[in-house]
Amino acid sequence: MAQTSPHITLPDYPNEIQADPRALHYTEEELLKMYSAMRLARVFEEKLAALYRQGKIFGAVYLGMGHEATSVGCASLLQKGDLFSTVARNLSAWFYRGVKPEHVMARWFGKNQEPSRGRELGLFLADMENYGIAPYHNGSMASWIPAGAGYALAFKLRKQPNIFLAFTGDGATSPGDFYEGLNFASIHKLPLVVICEVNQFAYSTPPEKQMPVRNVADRAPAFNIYAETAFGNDLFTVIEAARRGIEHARGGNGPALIEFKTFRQRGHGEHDDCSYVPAELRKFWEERDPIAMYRRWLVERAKVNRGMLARIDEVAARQVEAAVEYAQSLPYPKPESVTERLFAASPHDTKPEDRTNIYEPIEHPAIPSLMAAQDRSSGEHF
Amino acid sequence: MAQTSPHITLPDYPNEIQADPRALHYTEEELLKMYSAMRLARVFEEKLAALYRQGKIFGAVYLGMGHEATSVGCASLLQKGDLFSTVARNLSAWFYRGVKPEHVMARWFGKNQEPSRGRELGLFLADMENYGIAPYHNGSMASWIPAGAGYALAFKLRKQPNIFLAFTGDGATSPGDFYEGLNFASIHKLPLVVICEVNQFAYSTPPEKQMPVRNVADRAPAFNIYAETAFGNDLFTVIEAARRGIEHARGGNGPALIEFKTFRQRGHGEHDDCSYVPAELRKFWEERDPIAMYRRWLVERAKVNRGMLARIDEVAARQVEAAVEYAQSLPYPKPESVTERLFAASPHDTKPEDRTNIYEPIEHPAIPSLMAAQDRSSGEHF
Amino acid sequence: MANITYLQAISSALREEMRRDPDVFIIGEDIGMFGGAFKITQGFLEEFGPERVIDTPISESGFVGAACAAATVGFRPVVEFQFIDFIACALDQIVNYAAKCYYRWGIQMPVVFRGPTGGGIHAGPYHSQNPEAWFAHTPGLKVVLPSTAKDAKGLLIASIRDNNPVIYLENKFLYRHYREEVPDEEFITPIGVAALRTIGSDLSIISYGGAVHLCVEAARVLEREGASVEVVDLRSLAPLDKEALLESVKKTSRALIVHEANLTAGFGAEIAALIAEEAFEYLDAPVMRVAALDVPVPFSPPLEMAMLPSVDKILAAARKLLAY
Amino acid sequence: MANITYLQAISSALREEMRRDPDVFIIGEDIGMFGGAFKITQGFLEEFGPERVIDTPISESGFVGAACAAATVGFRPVVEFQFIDFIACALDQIVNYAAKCYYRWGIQMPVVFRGPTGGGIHAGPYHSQNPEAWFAHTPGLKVVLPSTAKDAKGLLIASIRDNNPVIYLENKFLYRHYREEVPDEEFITPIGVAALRTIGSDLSIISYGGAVHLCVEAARVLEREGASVEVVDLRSLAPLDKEALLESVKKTSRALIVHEANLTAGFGAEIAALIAEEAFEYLDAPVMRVAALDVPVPFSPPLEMAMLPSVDKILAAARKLLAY
Ligand SMILES: Cc1ncc(C[n+]2csc(CCOP(=O)(O)OP(=O)(O)O)c2C)c(N)n1
Ligand SMILES: Cc1ncc(C[n+]2csc(CCOP(=O)(O)OP(=O)(O)O)c2C)c(N)n1
Ligand SMILES: [Mg+2]
Ligand SMILES: [Mg+2]
Repeated sequence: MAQTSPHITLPDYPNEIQADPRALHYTEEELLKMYSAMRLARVFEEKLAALYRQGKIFGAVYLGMGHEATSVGCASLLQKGDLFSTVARNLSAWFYRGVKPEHVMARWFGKNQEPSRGRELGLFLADMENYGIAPYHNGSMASWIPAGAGYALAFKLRKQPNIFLAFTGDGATSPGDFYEGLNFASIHKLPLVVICEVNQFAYSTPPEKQMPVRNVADRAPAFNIYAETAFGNDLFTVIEAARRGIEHARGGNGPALIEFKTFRQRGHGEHDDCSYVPAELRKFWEERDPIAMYRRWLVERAKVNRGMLARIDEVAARQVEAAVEYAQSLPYPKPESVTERLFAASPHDTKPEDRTNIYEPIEHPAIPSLMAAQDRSSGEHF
Repeated sequence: MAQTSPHITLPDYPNEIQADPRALHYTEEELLKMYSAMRLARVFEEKLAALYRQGKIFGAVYLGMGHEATSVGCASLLQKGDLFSTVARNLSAWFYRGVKPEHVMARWFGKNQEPSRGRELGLFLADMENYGIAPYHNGSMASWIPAGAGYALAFKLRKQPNIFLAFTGDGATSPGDFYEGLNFASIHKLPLVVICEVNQFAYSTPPEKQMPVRNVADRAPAFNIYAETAFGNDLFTVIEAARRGIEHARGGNGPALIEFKTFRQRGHGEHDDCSYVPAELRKFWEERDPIAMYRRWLVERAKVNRGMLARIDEVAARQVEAAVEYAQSLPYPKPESVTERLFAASPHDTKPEDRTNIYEPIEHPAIPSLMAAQDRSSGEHF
Repeated sequence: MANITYLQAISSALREEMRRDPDVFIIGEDIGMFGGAFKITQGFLEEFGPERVIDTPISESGFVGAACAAATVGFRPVVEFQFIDFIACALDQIVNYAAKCYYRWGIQMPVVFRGPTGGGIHAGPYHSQNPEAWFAHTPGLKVVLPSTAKDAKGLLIASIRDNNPVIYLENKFLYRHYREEVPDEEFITPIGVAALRTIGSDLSIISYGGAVHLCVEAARVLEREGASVEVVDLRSLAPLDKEALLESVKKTSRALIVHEANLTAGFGAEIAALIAEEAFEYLDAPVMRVAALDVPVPFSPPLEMAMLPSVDKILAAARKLLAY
Repeated sequence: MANITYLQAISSALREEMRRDPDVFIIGEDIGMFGGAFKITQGFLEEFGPERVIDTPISESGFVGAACAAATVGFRPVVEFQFIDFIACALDQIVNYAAKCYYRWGIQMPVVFRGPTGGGIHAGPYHSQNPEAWFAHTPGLKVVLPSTAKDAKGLLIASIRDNNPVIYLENKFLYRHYREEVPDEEFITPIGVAALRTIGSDLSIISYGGAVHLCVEAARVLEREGASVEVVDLRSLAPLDKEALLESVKKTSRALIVHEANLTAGFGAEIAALIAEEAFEYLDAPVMRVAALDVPVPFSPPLEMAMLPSVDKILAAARKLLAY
């Protein structure tokens, strides 16, 4: 039925970061902050994989290894008041925003950690106050695009100079919500930036079975929005493309769709043997690991001292070990707590007085009849 | 919020049919068959409007006046085995396909007329055997695009040389189903032809509030499909554009999206006062009434004898009067029939014998436990 | 006090809340210049402007998701469905985003989903449905169904001020067929308190929404026949006023449940189950239900009337129970 | 006979029907080369080819609508939902196209919608839901929920051969945690016939789907305590085997209803309502229900276990009823 995936033709992406350090205006601290977040996420996820295999954590485990440049690069561009939403593979973006690894680990262990109190997977997080991470419904793919349009609408109604940045996957471009959300955002020229990480698969499905277009950006004309397609494993290529999209949206010109080609280095989840992943494809992308590329660039081009990086690596390793200890030391949520916090208190919640007199007769009941619809006395009915 | 509709700029569509009769290969009979269907629908709908105002028919009434060229033009291209679906404004397409006006009228009166037996509005019809009109769910806009993809899929699986033609409105291009249906159809290169009648409004909403693009055809790149935009009130322009789309689809090249600019001459429904319709817009389109244009062309360019047309007009008028008499003479469905035909009989419907021995013990019940998910004994669980 | 229709009561509640609270906005199809398919928001665009009266493309899932999001950052959106039937297109966002957000993250989502439900106007299978059971079965949603103009206003104001997602279901037959005296000033009808439409001691008829009117009419006929009937109007299904309905049943020992939605697995089953568990000792007769037949809502009036609950059907069941 | 898992039973039913009937095709996400998220269609692509094992983009509403249409022109599609939670995205096509087509036009639509339901594997709020009540409330749909490997096979074959839309709900915990002897040859389990999992005279426990296993376990404990318990497994909710469940209750005079979906307005309410109306005379005790708590399904195991029904919860309710 579907055209079978053509003999894969690999793009000609370089395996080195291109940017000239002198042309970039980053302090070493800024450069290392990005490296630390990427590195920490990588080590954290390697640990998660091990814990999963050991049966030490619950449920399924989904990892974002390979998405560190797209995640951190985009997160690094967020400004005060901006909000964003992440999908399954943006852990490094959380860390860049200051999310504590021990808190994430505690969630993976199902412990009593705010804000989810053990109700949601460690994979998901919503905390607008502390990190600008907006809630959405993490079940159905693309459900976050209408939500993103709603946050962007809120900014526009409040005349705030902010944007909403929504990470999304290639598979998540197929549901109707992707279309309805971007369509609404474009009609109202809302500051929504969709970052689409095309990591070669949606579970086991390759892009050519997912979409009739070569690039997700080819969808842009349907929405009349700004779009770009770029290499997602070169941190600075990501930053430049994302910046153009963000400036477009922040400038009041409507949504932007920035597509990054990258690779999901692990299975869809840790249970997935990836038998469907062509070896040459894997080889191509593993030679372009975003962290390795960045690390090489830092040492060889930006002349960052190796020792400094080694220390960051050590710190990351220790942080992850500490996170596991913290998680294990934390209590589980109390079973009784399961029914708490379902409804928020409201000003007019029922009080006993409300029941004092509930007799309110209906004098003239209205009863449908065969001819009801013909009664035009009170104007059109619809 | 939404950009307010700009001072309307009118297209430069001519108010005369352009085609040269000598260049067309129609017999007079074929030309008149098209005229008859258009004319009959017009008279029929004028009658419906009157019956509505007199409170003689039930519920709301939606009319397709102005859509006769798009409806009949496209219907005239259907071949044996092709299927199609209509929306609210394609009555003339039904008549062209041979649907009996008295049966349609009987449905509007809620009488016991097959196939709906009074269960569905006169507005809708599904009868594949007799007319090639496919069923879909007539509630939610665009629900028929996934259905259309399914019929096209059936043709492809059976290797039939047929196409599915789905009429749709401009507003119905916004729901996710429009996107999901066309996306699926394009990935599988299915013979689906979507005829989009842009009649300037979706209920009261103009296209510029409905979509961020100028033309519905601008959406085509998102699906990588064939698309055209054409004037929908010139019968032969419609036929030529639709023919190109149909040939594209029938040729195994995947879906086509053919957009026609036309005008909804009445309100969304007969209850609608149309206060929102700019006078100049109405004037422009009424000067381009598809039936008037075609009639003039028949007389002045195709040299069809006026008397012949006058007779067709009379016949149409008489058919409509007869349809009303037929409808009024028909009985209502019996109230008891309301619970009939909900489920189709199936080969294994329960028989008394099935209940003879229903004791089937479970020897080793499977009980979830805290640690269940960690049991990897039998391979990954998901 | 003014004598206004059920529809006007909904408009006035919306208008007053929008005047009072700048964070309230309305969003939906054709609600702006056109004033909505049923004209509930007539004049709102002129008064509140396009930033608070937001016309949308036909994209229920899209604008529901957007409204939910805006509700988590301080807005109080009121979403209009042109017909409630189309809420099926947005079900995922409602049951998975709106219903679960506060439970998962402690982030409030004050959003109201409102639209016309019900039949009796010969609108056919796609413009007559009553989906309340889907939502009453979804933890995290409040479900409100006013049966009078006064409640329509008081409950809508309460719904807009509620800090949770509220499904506010209007009965479209009542829009222009029911009118009564309604206070001009703002007032609140708390969500979760039932009303007694008649008081009686022989039989409890428990209902909600448009069907309450059939029950009141039936109660009158039965009074004339010498029976004393209590009609309990639940007004909301979540939260549910269990006390009120159980108290009534414990008093009368006979329960009849009536709703317009089709019978099987309708919300009436939940009420019957509660009674069968918590008022069992008090029952002198089986718990009965009158509801629409289990078929789509047919267009043709004789079929539609046969399908919908009616005063006669209620009377037949009530007489059985009273004679039991 | 072969000793196979619940999951293998589903695969074998699908495979046999596809071998027998060329009009059967399967459609869903990752069902081809990958064999499906749970590997139910492993090897199907190789055997039946891409024209009968159709991988789709992530578009539940789109491929459901397409499958429904194909079913009206002679095909018998089986639609896989990767997790049943995502059926919410396709609800409109299912309740408005599939459920109503035959009633409106007399055009048959033999289509099966199948997918994994239920919790107990710590998959969180979006991979653990039980939506059967939505569909049981929708006229025109059959709703089937096998609890054993044998039924999984027999009911799936019956569902595929049925001429109506069938919602076939699998319990994902049972996939690999339950195995039993299942006939190799084709056989049918008719839709609409309940099964007795234990036979008893003191108490009827009525259940369906995965929860039946909890009931059987509880029944055993109660037997040891000297009580004689009958476990009625409905196997399908629409059509519902009313006779079987009422017969059991009339015999035992005590009814406990158990399901995994959350309590309020769950299908258990319908069962309780039927009993309260049609077996009222026979009841010696209130009708009780044990079901999940009315909250989303939480991820953390202690919370999930507290939320879900359990053998202990069933025992507690059963003992109350037996002592009544
Ligand atoms: C509506 C819906 N259908 C199916 C799924 C099951 N599912 C979860 S993730 C996934 C693949 C997503 O692929 P993509 O968007 O490319 O993200 P990636 O996993 O590659 O990061 C699928 C099919 C879902 N979550 N939602
Ligand atoms: C999902 C959905 N939302 C809302 C409606 C209500 N509705 C019925 S027709 C209509 C306008 C349709 O406009 P268009 O597609 O342009 O068709 P036209 O009426 O102009 O022929 C609307 C909003 C609907 N039927 N379905
Ligand atoms: Mg992907
Ligand atoms: Mg239109």
